[in-house]
Amino acid sequence: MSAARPPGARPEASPGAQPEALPGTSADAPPPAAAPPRSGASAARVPGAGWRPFLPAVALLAVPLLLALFGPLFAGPPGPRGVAFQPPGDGHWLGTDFTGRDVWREVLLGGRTVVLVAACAVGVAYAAALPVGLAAALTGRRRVEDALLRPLDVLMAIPSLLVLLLVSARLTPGPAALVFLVALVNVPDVARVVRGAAAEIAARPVVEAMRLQGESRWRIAVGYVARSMLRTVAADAGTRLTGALYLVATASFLGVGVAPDASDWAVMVDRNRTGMLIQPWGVVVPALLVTALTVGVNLFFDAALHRRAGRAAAGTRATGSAARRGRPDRKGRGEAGTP
Amino acid sequence: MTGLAHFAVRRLALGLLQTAAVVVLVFVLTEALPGDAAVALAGDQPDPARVEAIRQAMRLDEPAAQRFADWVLGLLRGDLGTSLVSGRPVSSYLAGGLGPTLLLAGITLALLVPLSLVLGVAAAGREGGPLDRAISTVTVGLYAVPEFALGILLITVVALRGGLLPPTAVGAGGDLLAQPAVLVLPVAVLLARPVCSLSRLVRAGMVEALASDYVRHARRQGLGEARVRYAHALPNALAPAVQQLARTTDWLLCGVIVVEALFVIPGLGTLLVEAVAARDVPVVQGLAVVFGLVTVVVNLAADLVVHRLAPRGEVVA
Amino acid sequence: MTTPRGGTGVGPERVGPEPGRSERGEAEPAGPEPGGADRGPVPGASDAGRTGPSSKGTEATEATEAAEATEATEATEDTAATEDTAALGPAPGDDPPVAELDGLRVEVDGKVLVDGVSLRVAAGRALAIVGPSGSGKSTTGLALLGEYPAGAAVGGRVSVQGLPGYVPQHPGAVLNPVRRIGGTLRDTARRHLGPGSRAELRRRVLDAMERASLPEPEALLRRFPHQLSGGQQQRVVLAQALLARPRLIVADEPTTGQDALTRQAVVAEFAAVLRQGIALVLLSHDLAVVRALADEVVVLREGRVVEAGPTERVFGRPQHEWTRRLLAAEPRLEPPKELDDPGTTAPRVPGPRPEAPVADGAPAVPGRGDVPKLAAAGLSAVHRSTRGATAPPAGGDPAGDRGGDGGGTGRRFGGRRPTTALHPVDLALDPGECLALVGRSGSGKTTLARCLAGLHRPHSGAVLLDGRALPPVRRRTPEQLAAVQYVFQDARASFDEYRTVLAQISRTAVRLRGRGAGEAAAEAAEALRGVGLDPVEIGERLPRGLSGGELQRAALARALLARPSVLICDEITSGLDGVTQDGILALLTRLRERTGTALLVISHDLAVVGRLADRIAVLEAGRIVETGPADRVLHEPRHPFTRALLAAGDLPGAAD
Amino acid sequence: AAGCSAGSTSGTPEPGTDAAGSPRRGGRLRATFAGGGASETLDPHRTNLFVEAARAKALFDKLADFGSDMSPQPRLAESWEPSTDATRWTVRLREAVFTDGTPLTAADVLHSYRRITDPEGAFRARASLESIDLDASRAVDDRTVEFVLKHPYAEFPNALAAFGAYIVKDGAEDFTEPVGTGPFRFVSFTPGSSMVAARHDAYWDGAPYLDEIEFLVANEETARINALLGGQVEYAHELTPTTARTHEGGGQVTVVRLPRSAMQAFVMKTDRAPFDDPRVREAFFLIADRQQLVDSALAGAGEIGNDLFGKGYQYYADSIPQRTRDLDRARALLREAGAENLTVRLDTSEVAAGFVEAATVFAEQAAEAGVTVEVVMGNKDTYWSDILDSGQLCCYRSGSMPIESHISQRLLTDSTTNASKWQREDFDALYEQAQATLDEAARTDLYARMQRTLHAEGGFLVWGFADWIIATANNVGGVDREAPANSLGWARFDKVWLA
Ligand SMILES: Nc1ncnc2c1ncn2[C@@H]1O[C@H](COP(=O)(O)OP(=O)(O)OP(=O)(O)O)[C@@H](O)[C@H]1O
Ligand SMILES: Nc1ncnc2c1ncn2[C@@H]1O[C@H](COP(=O)(O)OP(=O)(O)OP(=O)(O)O)[C@@H](O)[C@H]1O
Ligand SMILES: [Mg+2]
Ligand SMILES: [Mg+2]
Ligand code: NI
Repeated sequence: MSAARPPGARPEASPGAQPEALPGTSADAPPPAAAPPRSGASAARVPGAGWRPFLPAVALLAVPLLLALFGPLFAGPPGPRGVAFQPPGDGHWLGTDFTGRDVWREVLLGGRTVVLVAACAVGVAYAAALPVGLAAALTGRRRVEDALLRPLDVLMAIPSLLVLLLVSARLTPGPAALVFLVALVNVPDVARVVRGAAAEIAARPVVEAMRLQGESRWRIAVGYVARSMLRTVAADAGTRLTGALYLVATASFLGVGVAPDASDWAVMVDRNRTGMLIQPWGVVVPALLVTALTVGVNLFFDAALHRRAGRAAAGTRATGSAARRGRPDRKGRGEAGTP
Repeated sequence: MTGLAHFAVRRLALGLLQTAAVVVLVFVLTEALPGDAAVALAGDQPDPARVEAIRQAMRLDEPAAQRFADWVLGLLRGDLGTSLVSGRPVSSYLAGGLGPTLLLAGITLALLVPLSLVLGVAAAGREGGPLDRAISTVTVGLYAVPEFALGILLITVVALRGGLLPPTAVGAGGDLLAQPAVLVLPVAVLLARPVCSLSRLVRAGMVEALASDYVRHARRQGLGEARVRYAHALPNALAPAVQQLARTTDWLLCGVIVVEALFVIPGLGTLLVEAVAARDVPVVQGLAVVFGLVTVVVNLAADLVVHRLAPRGEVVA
Repeated sequence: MTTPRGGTGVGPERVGPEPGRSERGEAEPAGPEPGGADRGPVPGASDAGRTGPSSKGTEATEATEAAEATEATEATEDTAATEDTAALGPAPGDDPPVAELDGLRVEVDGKVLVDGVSLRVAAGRALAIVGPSGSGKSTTGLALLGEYPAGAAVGGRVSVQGLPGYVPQHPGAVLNPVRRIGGTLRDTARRHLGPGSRAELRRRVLDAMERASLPEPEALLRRFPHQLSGGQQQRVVLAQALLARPRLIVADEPTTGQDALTRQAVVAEFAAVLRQGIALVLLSHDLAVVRALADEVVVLREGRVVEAGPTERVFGRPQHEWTRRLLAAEPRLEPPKELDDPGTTAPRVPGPRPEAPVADGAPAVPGRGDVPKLAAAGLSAVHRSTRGATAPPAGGDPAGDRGGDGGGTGRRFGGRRPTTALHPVDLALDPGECLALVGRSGSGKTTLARCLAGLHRPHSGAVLLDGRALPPVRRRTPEQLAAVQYVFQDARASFDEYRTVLAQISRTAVRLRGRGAGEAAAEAAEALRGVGLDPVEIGERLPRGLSGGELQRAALARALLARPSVLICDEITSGLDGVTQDGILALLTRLRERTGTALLVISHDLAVVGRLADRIAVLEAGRIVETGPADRVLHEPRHPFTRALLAAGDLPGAAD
Repeated sequence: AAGCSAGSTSGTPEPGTDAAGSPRRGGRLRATFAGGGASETLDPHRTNLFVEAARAKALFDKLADFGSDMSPQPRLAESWEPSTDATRWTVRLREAVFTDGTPLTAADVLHSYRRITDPEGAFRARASLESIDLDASRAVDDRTVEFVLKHPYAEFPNALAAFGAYIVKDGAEDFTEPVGTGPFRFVSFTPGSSMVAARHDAYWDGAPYLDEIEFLVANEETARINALLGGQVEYAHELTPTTARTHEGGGQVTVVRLPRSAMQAFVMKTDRAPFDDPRVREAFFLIADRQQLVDSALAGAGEIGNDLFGKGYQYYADSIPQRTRDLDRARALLREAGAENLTVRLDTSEVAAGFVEAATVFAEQAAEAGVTVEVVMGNKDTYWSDILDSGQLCCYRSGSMPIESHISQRLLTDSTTNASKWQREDFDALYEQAQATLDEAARTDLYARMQRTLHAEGGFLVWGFADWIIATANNVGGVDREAPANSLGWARFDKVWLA
């Protein structure tokens, strides 16, 4: 409401900011006497340019990623085993875990598998589900769509835990099996989400135009449809990654994948929970790392996409433009005002 | 009939097929599990003679195909069979577990949908802004905390330290509504994860939608911001979230196992785990039927909504 | 909210309309008003422009709020500042302007889109902005709404009272794809009517649709935007602008999608709007419409005003050379050629085509032996739609007697039947021939074209290329795809918003003609140049950086790159000024002559049709009602509908 | 008694019983156990889970039950008398009444035992009662039963105390509303959730203090302790050592550790490589660092073992010196056996608490002796039958039972669950001899001989005995603090009161 806003809040409206009005008819169209300065045409180009928007994400990601990458190098040899769930002290500065190992050493060792297996599983799930979901959205033929999606619905109708229980009993343990299993559970979901997101996009006239151009299905699907829903995919992948992390932990109990006492953050969180009240660090530290990792990944995606959108807007953001604008442009087009 | 009704009927028919496929698949997989009900029942006394006796008593010595056929015949008569372990009808098992699960799922969904919409929309309002970041960080952060940890945390802080709510539903049995207070914490834990995935999807769609021409045009009409966001932008942002919501049934049906265990709520999830552990095939099968049907219906509903949200889809040549 | 704004130091009463003046522009009375009655002086009318949004109470959004706040203040400042300048608009001392631009300058990435444009328009007056495609008309129009291209640096001052109504150049994009027309319109109505009764709301909506010449409004309400024809979409957006009852309407090419009859009605409606005291800023290539409506004209070129003044003066005694060129290039229906010379009417060798008797649904297929390039036999099409569809008319409707659209009209049978947009149609296209498809907006032209292009699955009948059946687009071979190319009516919707125009265009050459990427890019650049676009400047931009006419030409270039033997052009000149249009028509003519490409041209512009077509097929309600050599049809129409259409081609000379 | 281990002494709070004051009548005690879900039954002969055993104990009685040292104590049997060759046992019944008022008779006993041994039923206690020739056995009078055995069995009372050998009413087959001679009378039951029982005023051992007892099922350990902490129950069964440590001394609840309740072992299959070589077995005995295993896998809640079952029980050979870790000797033995760079597979599973931990800790210990131990996670639902015949080395646990039962079930050639494949005629003969010996001292001697053999070259690497941990509200009195799980004093609520 206008009255509620102090006028000072709108410096752009102040008369002083107006250029001298043009005398004479505009027919002459002389350039404005005081030509609006091409204020900093390239000073601050894109909204959210530079590394600033990435700062929180990178800060969050740095710790877990560095630990995952370099932790094992600093882990050193295993020290003597202590009593389980000893609180910090006594040479274990984060205490001991459920089998009396040093929590800090486990933390150092436990990042790689988490990051790798979960990332691979999500990657595989997407690799399998994205084409299916896109094809289903693009086919336009019910039969094909049904042929693609209904079998996945069947998989979906089996509770994922049951799938895990049932399949894990038949799998030879190992990281590959784990990736397979976690991907398997995620494929129907991803396919559906992709299909949902692509449904509207696939019906746009651009897609028809591309068909007329003879573009391959692949290129239409990936080059346009998938690209248009990148944000959705990123949002979904970001959360799915977290889900995958803990699925890895769950699966490890069922005898699939990493050993149940593996140095793995997610497994640590799960296994040390019994001691959560006497020795919280065995849970809290890996949980914080996982949280930092996933929050970081999500914020990173957000920032990257925001930046991309800003790039696509491809405009000069003149620093002075706001002051020169006739009306403050909050209405849309002018992302100009948004940092 | 209209196209949509055709679509629904066709899908329901397919749904029956799917349910059948689910049932067969579950049967095969359960059969393929190592061990059987007899072995599971024998536990740490796997005396081979005794196991054999149990097996005979359970008719497990008959071929799997025949047991399956018997079960299907029973199903056609509306009989879900009897539990191998207790000999009680499977339907009584399902009836017992369904109540708590439906109650939890219902309450969770009723809170989940508005909450995630509001959060998603609010976050998208100013992409990259402080509110957006705050919402993303909190929801994703909650998502990254495993539910048992969250559950234990809530129980410790709210129930045990604060004494505000009962820590578990022990003793409430199937009648949870008699003590609504016991539901608060389980629902809170159940909500934490889906709220994140849904609101993130809503946010993603909203960011795109808010940058679109039609939203800009809606604003030109002088529509209120809430109207623009919820009535004009949101429907365009919803399709993936709706699909994900459909998938939440899985979560609510069996992902709740931890919640059910932590709070002692004897729902379907618990039933499933126990039935699989006991290799109680008829009970697992009964659950598969229920899960199959629910999934078919929920997926169909989601597809119908998505269909409505992408009306242009029908013109594809 | 009626609180006068402090701090600006200017009495808000100076902004408002003079008391006593019938003012339809006051946007938001607190409650429902007696419809159509003289609204009389509005107390505190000065704030009228803000009443609406503010009355929404605290939930009024930042955006609207801020925008409005600025409008009003600036307007006040301006009145003083520009009183003495000879800005356009009513003479000084006359009514205060409803909208005013002062030295507008818009710059993106160092490119100046608009430079030093000043104009003002008062209540009840119409100002037209004309100029070649890409001259900055739309940019200027959007500036009146306070909108600029992303990342634009803006200079100058804009002041507008209230929220202007806006009819955008590309109506397709501004209609929410998942909302029904009814919902969209009702929203606008509710916003401007306040919490009125449902019935009242509905009445308003229907009234606005009526005024926007939308046929069968009841049925349309249940439809989604994609279920409307291009012209219908445009009229829906127009209805929206009318519903908002703004003080100013900015209409960007509001008649491009309309047939002559509808155009007439739309122009009449604009005239009525003006009489109600609403100001109009008209951005148009259609000089006839400008002449009919505008009080003043601003001629833009390359973002600068080259000439401005009262319409009669500018059009009557153009001073700037560009104005003269524009006027000279104004397309006109040419005088009849020799009707009895078969050679000129139809360039096909085997003598004059015996004309099919004019009858309802008469086939446009010539009775002859050789195989046409492209033929349609018994082609009919339906639109599957869930609701709001109408059943096919029971019999042939006499043309024009319903004043509504053709295709898909008829009684509603429970509203859930597929719409028959096209009754069985036969037509044939010889190499090098140009067939024009004319008819009312919504008569099924696009549907027919899409069937031919394979984008719409025909309900019956077949499409034949060189006598062989042509499958739907997904199953066409690259050769078949290349052979039949289609230029979309809504050019903007047919481009990928994430890739540069040149990159998109060149894919045609890559995919359909097997060119390497570099080679294709060079060819694409050549094609762009061919349609009058600078490949370096324009081609490297994303579609959103192109003006409407530029995109239309880019879309044409994309199709041409396939070297098609049949080119289907759906309203490809609607966004072009006379000069540019001349160039494009010449290009198409050359194409026909040089490569023997057959053309199927869909256009509402009879002048264009007259210049290009060998033959004309007239479509009415999904049926071909008349077909024949162009000159004959244009000058000796036989079907009453054709006659009505032709008669409507001319607009009354000027606004009252 | 062997006393408390290092682990359990650390914080044992002793106020317990005293805090609850002297016995008091009245009140309802809610006890929470892990359960079996919707498939639970009240059929006492189908007893399988702890909760079922506890419920059965509340509603029914056996003829005998085990005391804290696993020696049989008479319950419904007032006395028993063997014939000189130990093949004929005369059991005199107590004057007891069922909750419906009818007195206990010999017919009830015979019906119960016939039901248990019915091959169709596949009841768990059947194996224990197998030795009885029921056709030959008879009711001498209403309160006297004469059991005729198939072979001499000096420790026949062990069979009367067997897990699940409850006495039900003559003719009873349906247990939806069970009637027993137990201290409580059935009130209501929801499978997988709760059972309520009320005081049986005419109980032969004196009516319980409690008015009512409610058994509540909570499978998750956290839930059990939380319910206790939140005041939703007064008794929580089966807690982890970690939980015990968390709440011990906190004053909110009373933690009770029932010592020596669960034997923890690795079982070596003595019939196959590499463990068919006694030197390898001995090497493994020497590799284990028992204290570390107890500390790590049992979180200190237990005591170390000496490769023998039944520490502290009747007949346990505590004269055999405790074995300690000796890696040099282990390496030497392995070298001797030609088993250097040995790789063995160790099966483990989530089936019991501490298994996975024990396996990984042992794998590390073995590595120090140059032995590679591959830990393999098995399916927990089928673990026990999986390890029975296959594999080389596996994690093993046993609840408390008399040493005699341990031997007969696991260490004889025809034992049904002979996981270590210990099949030696001389050993079988020793056992038979012991069962034919009615003289207790002589029998003790025979048991010592058997145990010496097992200690030297058996297949059980018994590294520890875990405490069984329960917790009660501070107002609960009368909880037996010495009784191992499955013994008479465990989960016994008729002597418990609420202050
Ligand atoms: N974002 C942008 N970046 C760079 N140039 C732009 C951008 N948007 C528009 N232009 C250019 O500005 C010029 C003016 O565009 P505008 O849309 O105002 O033209 P127009 O007069 O409406 O043309 P038409 O009649 O074809 O619609 C065009 O040449 C266009 O290419
Ligand atoms: N998907 C659809 N569902 C239902 N009706 C449709 C659909 N698409 C178009 N129509 C209707 O079919 C008729 C023919 O539409 P078409 O687009 O072919 O008209 P047109 O002749 O191209 O009109 P214009 O000149 O306005 O572009 C119109 O009345 C339109 O409302
Ligand atoms: Mg334009
Ligand atoms: Mg059209
Ligand atoms: Ni039908």
